[in-house]
Amino acid sequence: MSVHVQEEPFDAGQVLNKFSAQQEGAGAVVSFTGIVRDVAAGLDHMEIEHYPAMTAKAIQAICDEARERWALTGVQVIHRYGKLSADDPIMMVLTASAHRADAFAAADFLMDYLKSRAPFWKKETTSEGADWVAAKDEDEDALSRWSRG
Amino acid sequence: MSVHVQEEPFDAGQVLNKFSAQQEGAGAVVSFTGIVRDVAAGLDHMEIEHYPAMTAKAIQAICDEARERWALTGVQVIHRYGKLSADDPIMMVLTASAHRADAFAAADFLMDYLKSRAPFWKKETTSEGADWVAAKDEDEDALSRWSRG
Amino acid sequence: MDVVYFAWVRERIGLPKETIETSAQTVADLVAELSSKEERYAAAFADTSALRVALDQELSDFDAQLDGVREVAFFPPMTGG
Amino acid sequence: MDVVYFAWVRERIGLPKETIETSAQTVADLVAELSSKEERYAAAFADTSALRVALDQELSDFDAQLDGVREVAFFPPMTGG
Repeated sequence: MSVHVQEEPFDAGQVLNKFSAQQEGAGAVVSFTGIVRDVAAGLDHMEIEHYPAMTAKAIQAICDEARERWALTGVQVIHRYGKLSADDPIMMVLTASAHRADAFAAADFLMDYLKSRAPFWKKETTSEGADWVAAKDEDEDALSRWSRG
Repeated sequence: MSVHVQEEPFDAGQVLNKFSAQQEGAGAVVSFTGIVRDVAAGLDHMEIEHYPAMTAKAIQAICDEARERWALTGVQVIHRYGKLSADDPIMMVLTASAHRADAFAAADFLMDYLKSRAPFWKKETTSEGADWVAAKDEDEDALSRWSRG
Repeated sequence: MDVVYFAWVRERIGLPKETIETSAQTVADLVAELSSKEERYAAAFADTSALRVALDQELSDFDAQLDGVREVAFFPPMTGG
Repeated sequence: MDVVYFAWVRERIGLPKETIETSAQTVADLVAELSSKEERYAAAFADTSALRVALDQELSDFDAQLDGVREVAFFPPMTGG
């Protein structure tokens, strides 16, 4: 299990191959890559702020929870902060398991929790100015899918 | 949208990077890689048979259905046939969308359908002999998740 | 009409493909006809619930009509992915 | 006690971090105390339903006790991923 919070870009393909090579007994590897999207007004750049003292700890806790819920051979999370441009990968989640259902569910779960529980904030700068990206109600709602009765 | 049915190995990381680079307006890319697992008796090799006249057509139909159900910027499927060894990637599904929920659902759907509706058959050879992998009831059951009323 | 076989169905019947003359109306009729012909077909088709059929490369079922069909395929449940 | 601010909370208050002396019992007390001190705090804390709070880097809530807490963080809902 590894968590990387970094300013540097990463190569999603390299990360996937390295992660897959480390898995023992995995028949299924799921990756999610989040990419900076351009916006209607034309994105100049995106700035991601985070809370360094909390970030890795919060992500680790979410990964621990995923490993407790599903039979995973491995989990990895990479999340960038700092200045990014359209089409840059922002973050990546990787899960591996003997069977596909566990790998899919865990990656889906990790994404929902990272969206709303990891301390990152996005600010978009366009020709019209700079604005913090608002959290979506649907992202908060998505967490209820995972509540355990 | 592209479908590749091939005997040659592929590099999952390269496939992921190339696919991601082709997406316009995608904020989310999901990849699934299926890998040959070793088995209790020790896998010598796996042989995948397929039905050439039907395979690409069947996969294409499943991809079309996914594109109709979810807002995807792209879909790709690669599936190998022939002789494979433990830890070789067997197949890969990639989906891209503006939002993560569509990309996850489509990849999950594609995997369920490819498992049970694309004409591939796996045969495992171990020190104990060769045996066709049996379909699992749970794979057939998984399809019911996607039925539309 | 071409008849093709895959995986253990192919192995039990002992060939991947054959061209046959038949007046069978449905897939089930064709299965009955082949099964009565030789033991190896009877063995392969013993439990059709464990089999799948495709007509002209489209999944179908054992009640389906063979009228106009050029290729019938028999195989076990798929195990791709 | 250290108090840290992120994103637009940081921008409205005008600083990322400060160390304060307070006898506030709960997060809500601390918010009230800061808001009464200066307009920029009142502006940042106007709608606490739009805010999140972490105590010693763990997500918490506005009713939580501050007893023993070393770092309080205020920020808008996260938008990672």
